[in-house]
Amino acid sequence: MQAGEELSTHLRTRVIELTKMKGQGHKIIGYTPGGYMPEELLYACGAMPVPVGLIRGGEHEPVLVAGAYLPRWLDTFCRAQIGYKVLREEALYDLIDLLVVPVTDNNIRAIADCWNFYTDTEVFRFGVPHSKTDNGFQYYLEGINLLKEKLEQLTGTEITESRLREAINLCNRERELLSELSLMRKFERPPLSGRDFIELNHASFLADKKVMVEALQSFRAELKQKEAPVPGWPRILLTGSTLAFGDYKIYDLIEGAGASVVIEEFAEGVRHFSEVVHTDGALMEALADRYFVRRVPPAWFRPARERLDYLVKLAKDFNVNGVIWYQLMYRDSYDIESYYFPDILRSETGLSMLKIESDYDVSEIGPFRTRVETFIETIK
Amino acid sequence: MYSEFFKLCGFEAEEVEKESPRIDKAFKIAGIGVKDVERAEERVKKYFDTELFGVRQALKIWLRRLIDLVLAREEGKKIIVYPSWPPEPRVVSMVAMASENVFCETPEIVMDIVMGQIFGKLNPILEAAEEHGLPPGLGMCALNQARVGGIAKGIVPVPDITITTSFLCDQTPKTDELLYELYGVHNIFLDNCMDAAWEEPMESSPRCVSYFAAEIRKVVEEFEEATGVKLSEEELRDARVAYAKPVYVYQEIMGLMKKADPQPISQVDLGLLYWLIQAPERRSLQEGLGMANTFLRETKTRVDAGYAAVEKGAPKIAWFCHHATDPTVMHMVEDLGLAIPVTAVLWTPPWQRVKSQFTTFAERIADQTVRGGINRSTMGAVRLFQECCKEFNVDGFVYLYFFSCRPICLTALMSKKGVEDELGIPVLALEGDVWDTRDYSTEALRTRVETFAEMLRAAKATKIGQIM
Amino acid sequence: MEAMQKLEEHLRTRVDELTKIKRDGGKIIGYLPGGYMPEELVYACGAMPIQLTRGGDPEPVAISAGYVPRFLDTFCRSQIGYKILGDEPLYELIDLLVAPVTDNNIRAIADCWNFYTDLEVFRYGVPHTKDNLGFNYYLDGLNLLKGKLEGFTGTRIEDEKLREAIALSNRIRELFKEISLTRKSARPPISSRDFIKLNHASFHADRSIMLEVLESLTKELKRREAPNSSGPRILFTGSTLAMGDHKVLDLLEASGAQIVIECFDEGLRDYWKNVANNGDLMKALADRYFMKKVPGAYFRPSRERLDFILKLARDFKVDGILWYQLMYRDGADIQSYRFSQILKKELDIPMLKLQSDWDMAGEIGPFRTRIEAFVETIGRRR
Amino acid sequence: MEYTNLFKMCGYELEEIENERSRIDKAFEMLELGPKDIERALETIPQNFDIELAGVRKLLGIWLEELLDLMLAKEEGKKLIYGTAPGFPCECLEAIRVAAPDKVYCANPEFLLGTVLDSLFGKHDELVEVAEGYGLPPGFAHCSVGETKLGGVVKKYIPVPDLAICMGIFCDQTPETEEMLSEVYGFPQPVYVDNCLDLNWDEWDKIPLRKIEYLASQVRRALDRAQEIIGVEITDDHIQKARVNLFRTLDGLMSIYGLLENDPIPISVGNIMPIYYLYFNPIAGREKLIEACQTLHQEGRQRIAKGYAVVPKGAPRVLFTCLPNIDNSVVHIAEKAGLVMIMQTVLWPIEAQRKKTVQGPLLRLAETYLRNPYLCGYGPINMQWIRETSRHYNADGVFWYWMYSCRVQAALNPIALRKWITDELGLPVLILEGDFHSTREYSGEASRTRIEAFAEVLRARKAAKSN
Repeated sequence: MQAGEELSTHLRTRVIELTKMKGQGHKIIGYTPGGYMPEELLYACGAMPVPVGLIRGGEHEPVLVAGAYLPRWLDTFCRAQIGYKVLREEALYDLIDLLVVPVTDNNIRAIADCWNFYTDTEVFRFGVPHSKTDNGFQYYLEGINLLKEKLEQLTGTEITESRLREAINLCNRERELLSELSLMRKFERPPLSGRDFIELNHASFLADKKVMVEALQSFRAELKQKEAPVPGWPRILLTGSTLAFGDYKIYDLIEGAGASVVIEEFAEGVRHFSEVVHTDGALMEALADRYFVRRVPPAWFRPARERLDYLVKLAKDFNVNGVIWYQLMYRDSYDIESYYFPDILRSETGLSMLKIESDYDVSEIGPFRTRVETFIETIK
Repeated sequence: MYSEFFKLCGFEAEEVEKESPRIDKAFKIAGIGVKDVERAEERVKKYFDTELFGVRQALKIWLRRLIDLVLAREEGKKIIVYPSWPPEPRVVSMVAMASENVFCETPEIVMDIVMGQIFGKLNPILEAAEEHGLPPGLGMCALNQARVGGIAKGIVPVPDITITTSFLCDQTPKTDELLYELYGVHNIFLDNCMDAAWEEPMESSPRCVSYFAAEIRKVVEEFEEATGVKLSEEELRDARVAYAKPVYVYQEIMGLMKKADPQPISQVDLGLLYWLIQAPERRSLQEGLGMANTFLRETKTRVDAGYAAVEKGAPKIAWFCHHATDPTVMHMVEDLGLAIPVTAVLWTPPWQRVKSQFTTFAERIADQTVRGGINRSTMGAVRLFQECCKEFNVDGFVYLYFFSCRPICLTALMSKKGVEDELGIPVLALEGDVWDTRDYSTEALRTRVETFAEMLRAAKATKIGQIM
Repeated sequence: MEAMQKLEEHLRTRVDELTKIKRDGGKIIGYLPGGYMPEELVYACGAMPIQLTRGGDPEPVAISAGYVPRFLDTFCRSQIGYKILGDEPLYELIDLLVAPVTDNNIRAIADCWNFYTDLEVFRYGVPHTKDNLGFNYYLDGLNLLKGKLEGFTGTRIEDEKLREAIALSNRIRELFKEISLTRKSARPPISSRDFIKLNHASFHADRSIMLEVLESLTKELKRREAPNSSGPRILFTGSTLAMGDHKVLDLLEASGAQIVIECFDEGLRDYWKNVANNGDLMKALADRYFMKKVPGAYFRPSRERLDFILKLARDFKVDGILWYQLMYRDGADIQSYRFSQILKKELDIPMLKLQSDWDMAGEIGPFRTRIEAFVETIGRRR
Repeated sequence: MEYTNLFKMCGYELEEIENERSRIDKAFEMLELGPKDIERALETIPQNFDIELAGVRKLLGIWLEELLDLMLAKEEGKKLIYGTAPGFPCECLEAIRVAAPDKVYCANPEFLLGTVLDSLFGKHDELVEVAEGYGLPPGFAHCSVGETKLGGVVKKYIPVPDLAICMGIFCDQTPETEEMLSEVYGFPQPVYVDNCLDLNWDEWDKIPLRKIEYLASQVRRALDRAQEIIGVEITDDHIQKARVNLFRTLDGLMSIYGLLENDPIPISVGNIMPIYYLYFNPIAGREKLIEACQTLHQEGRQRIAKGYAVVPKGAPRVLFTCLPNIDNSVVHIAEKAGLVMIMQTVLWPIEAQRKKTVQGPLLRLAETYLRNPYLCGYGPINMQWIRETSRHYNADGVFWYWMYSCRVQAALNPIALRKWITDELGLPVLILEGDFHSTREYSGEASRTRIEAFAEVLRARKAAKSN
């Protein structure tokens, strides 16, 4: 696809661009995944967001190297982040002027603390409460207000109402387009594969927003007249804790076994596009409302049933044939839910679920392949 | 069959007499048979210093807590509440003291101390949990396993409510949600955010306090709503005092341990007191202070008598945390000739000793909880350990981290470096567990601690050598 | 047993002593395990040898991932881990590291210490075939080592001194052998745990004290009423048995089995053969340490080791063999496959192979299950 | 069975194919190669190699021809003598071949078989999977070359030789595997060429005589055994001739690498690997190989003249250690990501290697090997090596692709070297765990992200410099 070509050329030169922009005094702001960092604020003060962590994962060496800095009993992806930092293999990580960490759980906190302790990166934390209560909302709102101040002071640019509104509109546009593309996968023969979609989703974290929006528009156009390439394979809902950029093993295995991922639900790594920010009323409240209240919470919320019900809903809406639960080692919240969710799923939809737990280890591929293949067999 | 054993644990003959119907019932439910009692008797004799009246009192309270817990339902307790661990102890005390109708207990700690440390019978309970949603091999916290396993095995009754403390640990809330999914238990969550800035001063941030305070108020309201029990400000204050008193006594004992050479009493014995404080419950809140004072008195006497639980002049180390299930480890350390004046996690650093400036009870509690320490941030933990090692002027620090505890793992290697760099004393980071004996080999730990001890002795010797 | 207590008391203060010795100008010579470093030479020039023997802990292995690839033998990886953590006081005392290079895993230790520490490392090669070429090459190596030690300590290694050292080493080996052989009896008077502790101790304990301990222990054992031990008899073999690696030992004991004889390439002192203490001493050393020694799995051919294990299995009437090796020790790994087939042919007893990466929490569970099942089966066969 | 297209694709002339037909049929039957395999081959080869180039086609042809010779050697009345992977010192087998070309066929069968089945026929890992069931289980990092050999023996693809010379000069796994073959699978008890990797840290430019003599005597012993088998004396002249042969091949190989010094590069480095892997094999078609190199070199020059570019001009240029011989996906990913691999550090002769302290072909041979850092897997020489190559090629980084299951390369310790290279030379290093001879666990795909990110790091640095 032509749009694809343009986008990938843009992405290839992105690091150089950012390096130049940094040279011209732009601030590069890194942030950890989880969908609790309102990008809008960054754009509104002319800083460049670089999603740390989210953008890299799935490789074993950083995980191993992390062994020297952190016991191995924390989430694989979070361990990997300190690995990448010390390996200096990820150009983007070295551009970061400030790392913003919305603290969701101890695994994410580990990233912030390791960068604080072992590197000289400046880290800014704000907490994400674990219950959708009024206190919670207030606390989160305060959090992003503090972030706002921090950013203004760092960039020396005031985040005015109008610039913020502009940023929000841009981001909303991107979300709408992504969700349109995603919804196309409801068709019996989706016009784009799960892997295509997720790479697009990941690209949206790296690419320049305007370029991205254009790319998405032309994608949509192309897909509209495109004959669906994906055959009528069994349809999979893929869910789990983190789906990192580069961690496509699971997609390759599923598609290799003759099934297609038609919808994903992940706490970290993918851009959440189903809700937009309301632009009527006070904008900071609106952000908190979108990012904290209306966002489907991850497993470490208290309680977290909302997510499970959402999964059931997705399974029905996208009329899937099975659910694959792909999580990383030692992300305990997900482990525990994976014990009782299958029963809920079966009783609500009659579907069955396969759970896979990865430590980003190459030697996993063999066993995974067999398990995925047999699962696909059974749901055909 | 068990009267001897109960006498050993500080019961009077007639008390045993009087209690025996309850004991029989409870033991039957808990599956404690003759063999188990024999084993328990051996263990108590072997691991605890029953010469000490305090120890006997403590054992007595623990046994009663087990019995009360096991029988709570059939003895018609109206509302059964399980706070989770680590607790917000003041809130727990509040609930525990709230009403006769409310039975509030931390079952996992009772399982660990009584079924584990005393009866050596914990593994079946943990295995039960492994079949009920907390499988092995995934770094599942064995304390949570004890919580679920006790219920799954039918030893402890299904509670009506959990007060789920989720300000440090992410796994506890999930465990209680599991209880909700499996048994329909009502979860009340006490939440917080660990977002202290890296170099934030240990005096806590107002923002953090007010959020946590609000959470506490929420817990109280939800509790009142769910139970119809009202909690008056006075009761709350009383509860806080009831909790605080034994803590102060414990701190005094630590004060003695700090100065004493030789170490007068084994940390394993103190552990019995430690865990009572760590998991408050009506009975311990009423009888705990007396027992704590006994400990204090007896420790004083021993110091004066120069009694040596560890040889004189032994190198001193700070130990990370008391073992809940396994008395052998800390005994092993002391037998290897290392004095343990302090276990670092419960020690109260200066910035927690100051009187809170806040006015409402909730804020004061919140303030206490989020000041410094592990509950605050990684840097808070590092500072706590640095301060503790300074204060007790120890020669080394052993950070035995529970491999299945995310927040504890997280701080392990940074604390090691932090303390080594700041104080120039060696720190041994050990992977282990205090909730489960199945995951480590005491022999293997011995080798590591042994060499560590040698290192400390050598270091001490060289110091002296340089002086001379 | 008194002797054991005496030893433990000694070990408790040993690091302290060595620190003093070092402070008073004594030299501490560390060396890599494998049994190809004649400690006699070190003693003969008044220095103190210490073998790198520590192991069994998960942390050093984890730490090492930042310094050396994970596809090397676990023991060898962990050695740089200990150095980085500074956990092992003996290692901190070492002035010179002597590395008899046997295979790439062992070599990795030498290289890592060269690279990451400022310690001096002296290598000499151990050929992999027992023939004249090999013998001469090894002998050359020993002579270079001799020169190195003399230069390093400033003490010439006189024949007299060397002869004394050899005599003492021989005596200690004899005693170990005598003690080990007592375990042929139906009721072994000494447990494998004690024997291993004794053996490991001999790598850094004071020799004269070690000698006393062994002497009195042999007497004790004669007198001693052997504990009634009915459990199945196990031969315990593998690549490396490190000091502190108790996991399998614990599990075996817990399962009611008893180890009656050990055979490891590295970590344990080889006490079977002695040095002929006459004629050309260097030749004699090379003869004992290269030609007479039962070689490790990395030898070419390495059948001799397998035959030796079979012999031990017969002599000690074992009911089963536990093959305990560390992760990625390819030589041992490939050998184990052949051996299980030879074993079936030669004497039909079961073998259990365990491969450990010293991962405490992760391994104990599975190991327990497999060991219990194994002990049960051989229990039934008896 | 129809394989004409296949052989044409591999540079055969029609009549050659006709003359060979009976041999091909026999050999393919022995190797259980059927029509399906031919089809797959016709797809695989163009994916892996640039068959527009006549030179490349010839190279592939040599691989096939050698395999035929190997399969038929015995029934064509030749003695069969094997070396083992990694095949060093190659002069040893080459000398035997040179001594009696018509009496003996020498080979490292695992290379021939693995390369042809995998990179030509795309039968990935067939033999590896077999071996996993016969004593080299998965998950323990057993060398896939050894696995290929064991698999080949079990499947009876690899004929039992008259003599097996086990090259244990730096690898411990090969001897173990070889021993298993003789104990369990009826191979002859091997004769070993042994060596000790005991150079001291500061010894690296003065190799002690005793080491040279020891290795030399080991080689000589192997040759003596070979003499008994082939009944021809193997003299110093033969050894000298063998060395010359290898030098000539190396020249050919280096001339191709010379093409890559041009920016943009005219051919993909993926096409060079077949030469590298043939170079140290005792092949009968040595002269053909040298010819093929010349052809390829001319074609390269023509492309340069035309300004042909595999990767756009100005792309970052890196040194690399070695690359898979069975699967070029890594190369293609790298080149697509705009990363150019220009020189294989192993081949660069550093100062120290050019020194000669001994006389006579045998001793010289030994000395050359002991001076080869990669082979003696030895830190300091490696550092020297990378220092000199990176200077000479003015490289932007180092692409350290290593064979995870090789203990020598592990002991070489990429992690330590990376530290040194970044600290001392200020060059970025990408360490990639990989597998040269199997795609079972490490496919190129798996490392795509890391390679692309590395390319970005280098581009960013270049950009920063130019600013």
